[in-house]
Amino acid sequence: MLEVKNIREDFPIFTERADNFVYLDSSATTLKPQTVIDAVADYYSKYSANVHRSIYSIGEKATAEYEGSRKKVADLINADYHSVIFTRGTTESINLVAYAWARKNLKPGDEILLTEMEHHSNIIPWQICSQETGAVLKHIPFDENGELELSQHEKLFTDKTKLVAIIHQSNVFGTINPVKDIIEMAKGVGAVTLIDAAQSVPHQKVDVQDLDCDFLAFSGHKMLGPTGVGVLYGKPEILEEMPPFMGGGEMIRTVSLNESTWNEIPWKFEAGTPNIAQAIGLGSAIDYINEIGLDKIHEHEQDILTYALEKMQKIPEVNIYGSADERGAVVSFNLDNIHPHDLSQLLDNDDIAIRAGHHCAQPIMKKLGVSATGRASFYLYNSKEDVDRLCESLVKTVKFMGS
Amino acid sequence: MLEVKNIREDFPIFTERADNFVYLDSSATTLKPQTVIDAVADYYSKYSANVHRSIYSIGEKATAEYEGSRKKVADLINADYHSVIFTRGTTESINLVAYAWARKNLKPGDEILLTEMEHHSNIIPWQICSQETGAVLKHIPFDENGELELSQHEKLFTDKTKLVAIIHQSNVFGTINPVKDIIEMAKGVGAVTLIDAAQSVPHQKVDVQDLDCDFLAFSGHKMLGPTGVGVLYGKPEILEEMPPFMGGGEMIRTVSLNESTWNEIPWKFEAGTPNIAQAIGLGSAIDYINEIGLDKIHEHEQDILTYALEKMQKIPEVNIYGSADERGAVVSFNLDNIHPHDLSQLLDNDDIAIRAGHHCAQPIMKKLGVSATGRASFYLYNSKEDVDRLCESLVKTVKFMGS
Amino acid sequence: MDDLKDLYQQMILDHNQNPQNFREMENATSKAEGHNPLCGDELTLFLHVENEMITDVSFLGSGCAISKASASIMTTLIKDKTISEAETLFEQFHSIITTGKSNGDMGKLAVLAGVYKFPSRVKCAVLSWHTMNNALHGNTNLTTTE
Amino acid sequence: MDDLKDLYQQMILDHNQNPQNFREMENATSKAEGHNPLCGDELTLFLHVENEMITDVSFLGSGCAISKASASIMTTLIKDKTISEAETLFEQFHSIITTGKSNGDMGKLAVLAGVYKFPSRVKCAVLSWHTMNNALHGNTNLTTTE
Ligand SMILES: Cc1ncc(COP(=O)(O)O)c(C=O)c1O
Ligand SMILES: Cc1ncc(COP(=O)(O)O)c(C=O)c1O
Ligand code: FES
Ligand code: FES
Repeated sequence: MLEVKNIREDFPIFTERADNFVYLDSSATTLKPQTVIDAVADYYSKYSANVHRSIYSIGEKATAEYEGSRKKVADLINADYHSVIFTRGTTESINLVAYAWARKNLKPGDEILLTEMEHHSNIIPWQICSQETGAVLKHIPFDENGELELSQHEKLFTDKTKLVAIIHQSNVFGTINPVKDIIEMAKGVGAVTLIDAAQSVPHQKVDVQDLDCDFLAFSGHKMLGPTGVGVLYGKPEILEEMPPFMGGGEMIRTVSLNESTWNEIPWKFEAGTPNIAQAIGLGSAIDYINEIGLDKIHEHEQDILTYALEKMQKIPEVNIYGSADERGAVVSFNLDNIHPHDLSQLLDNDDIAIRAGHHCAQPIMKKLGVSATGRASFYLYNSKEDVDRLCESLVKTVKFMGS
Repeated sequence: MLEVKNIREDFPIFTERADNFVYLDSSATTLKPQTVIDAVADYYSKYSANVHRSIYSIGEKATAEYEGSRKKVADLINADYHSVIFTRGTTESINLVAYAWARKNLKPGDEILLTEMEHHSNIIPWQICSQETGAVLKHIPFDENGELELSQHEKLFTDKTKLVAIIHQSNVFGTINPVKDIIEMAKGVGAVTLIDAAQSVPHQKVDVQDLDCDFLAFSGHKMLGPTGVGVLYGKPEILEEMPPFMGGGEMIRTVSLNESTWNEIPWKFEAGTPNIAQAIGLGSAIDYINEIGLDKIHEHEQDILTYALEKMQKIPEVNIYGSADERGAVVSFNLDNIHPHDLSQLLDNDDIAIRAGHHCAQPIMKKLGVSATGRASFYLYNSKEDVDRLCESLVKTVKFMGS
Repeated sequence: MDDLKDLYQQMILDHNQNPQNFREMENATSKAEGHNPLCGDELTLFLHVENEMITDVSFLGSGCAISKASASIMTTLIKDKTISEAETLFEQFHSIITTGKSNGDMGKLAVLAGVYKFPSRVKCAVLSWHTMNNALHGNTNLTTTE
Repeated sequence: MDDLKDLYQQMILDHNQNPQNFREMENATSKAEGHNPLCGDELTLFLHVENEMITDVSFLGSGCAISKASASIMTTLIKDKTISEAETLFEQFHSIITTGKSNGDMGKLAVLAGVYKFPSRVKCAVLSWHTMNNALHGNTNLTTTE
């Protein structure tokens, strides 16, 4: 187990909000360590210049830090430096692929294979894309454990399958999907693959070369970094072939009134003044994570998860959704007859923050037959005491609501 | 004149970099006051939660601050709250219109009218859009003063003109274009109008109702705010009719596996976790600007500009580009036979930061017959002494380079 | 915790557990949908109006206790009232929820006064009322509390 | 300012003002384009190679003093050299620019040692050399210093 007490000292919110604040919503967005906050503030207060083409010292420093962060991201996921594109977040990363890759490469009758447990960010871009290209959406179903049902894979992966876009770790069930196998199946039929790694990169080692995926997307704010920055990884040879997404400064090589040529990758895909401070902050978050060690963080979370599942299951009114063998530290649940929004309000009164809602996964809710669930998610700053506090409050809530 | 000494105390970079740092690159990005840096840090250290649908106190606070910033933006430009969309910056704002409005509304033969003095961000999106829709690009020329040449307007504004997208203040010449007249001409032929206000909103009062434009775009980082946030204003009735741009969380009302419905405006256009800290920081920047007063800032800049033009013109080797009557505090220039990148390097040695390059306006460079220019731009923290320092260094550079 | 008890008063908890008129209505003369964009919860309201009289009212939906109780209480209050009486109730409700103050003749509505201290929950309480008000006035667009 | 004088040595300023072989070449046997993405500057290099011998070399472009001087010096050094001699020069140049150290037999190249202290200007100095190296090896894709 990590020394949570020491870790919590790195996160100023625990000083701000009194030490016993229990934050169980890291799947939505994580808390931020002081080093990340400082890295952002440093940029603004010491070298707040625009990047690229600034031939003065603070501009050169800004460029070096911004591009240095790209290197840190590349190292984290074992990617080539040129294959790392900064975006606003997972959502923009996926939309970039939907606009710049899919619209050029898909035609009527082609199939896009998703799963039934995608986040809205990996659903809507493909619905819109399907309307525009005539490509058809297919879905890998999940079973009552919240695990993908791959026995029918020969029906799902066919010649028509041109893109397989799947969530790595479910933000509802916690299920860690067998993405490596799925990528293999996709390659078997010649499909391009996109991994929504928003919930995996922050919590476990993800190696794009080992996975051999074509695209991978994640968000900075879910891994101790700033809001407003995310990453799209793409295989260089695919990125080279793609037209740009947005047009503007930075992404060009030459411009005349009626015609332009593009910059090299990855800059071809970064139009306009980038999210400089945010990318730098993400680099600092990666430093922090590396210092503690992703493996240790993962192990720590697994310990808490086991403890939480055990303890929560003992409360008779608690219903947990999802019981995959391989899973991350996310627990979705409901209390009998209590709307999760009320639950969340009552827990807040005890200084416990959980998420309540559809978790941007309405199709899962529909299949489960609920309108919303509560969700507790854990990260390196959580401890077993947090689980104890949660469980106490759950029992209290049941009593208070008289259900 | 503003009390520059007091103002500089609000900007920590002047303490960091020694008091005599001369920053003349605000057109690229501005320095940041401590209040903005604090507003961002406060979000990260006190209430770093995701917005909307978080039913616990720090989440509610984050939502209130994020939406509160939208209100501040709306008030600044005299717009309806629902017509303000947060983007990454001007570039994304313009691309949003190019994707979500133009692709649905333009057909082969339709005309998009730009000017010859646009920033790449208001060129490339329309080149790409023109390739996809078959619409044709036309350009209002500029004359030797760097002013738009509108005498031929009857040839330019025709039944075919469907969109008029123009820069409010030139980032090269400083020219403030007569956008109100141009919007009127556009309305005369039934065209939709977009104003690239990246260089105007930070420096003068811009009132979208008075202008009566359909769209207006600007960036936070050019007005004392964070990187990674910008604004697209759109008339509500037009936004209502537009399909979304990116798909993902937040922008939906209902989602099923194959079909979705959209959230109301402006959220329909904000997919995924937004740039929360950045929007909050922009709100704080607007507070700071309002406290000093946009009118006073504008007046202050004009004083410096007059002084700078006078003084720079006295250096025989200086060639200034642009001499519009109505102009902002931006001076593009070259020194005889000295490449602006060398100039910028030498000025940096005297702690003076100017920009050197094509300023994302290669078509202007081409028309001027230069590959790049130097550019000094001024903001509220600059003083006449900064101009003196610049001019001294220019003279020194001429001597050093032996030209 | 005291504020919280004001929010979740016993009568609210009761209405939440046993909501009144929580059902579909086959012969509704008007039907309207409400949506709380802050949480995503939805509500459908059914009205049967004859000769300016609300002869039946019911609702369905997926809201929290506050929204459910508020809707439930509303249905019991406006049933068998005239449109203009319902409008008066709507105004009383609005005044309570935005000021936190009720006076003697507001009856059951008073239990909603505690919501006032929770700005983010005000929308929960308001959802059914706004939807009803829109339905009464023939506005069948989606009602949102935003 | 001392570092700056190392960067802009007199010989560099001279080559900048009077660049050698700054012209187009009609009968080039190879031609290559270089681009510095950091500043947007571009350079075109022309080579005339016969029997493994560089019989003529020239360039055009819009670079800064460093890039212009570096290109100009390069042309004077590789003219009338064999390809393998030019390759040796390229290696010497590379070692100077990346270490800041030159030794006795590096001649004129030594003036470029000062660039080493300005990492962002290294690309200016390198542009022409990389473009030349690519052109020699038949690689006529755009050379970039990135
Ligand atoms: C006139 C103008 N338009 C657009 C932009 C692009 O803004 P951003 O880079 O913040 O997207 C700029 C700034 O570079 C500008 O000066
Ligand atoms: C699995 C998954 N995919 C995508 C997203 C979207 O990320 P963002 O909102 O940062 O764009 C999230 C987070 O909400 C997520 O959990
Ligand atoms: S939380 Fe959704 S209506 Fe109350
Ligand atoms: S600054 Fe462009 S080549 Fe030197």
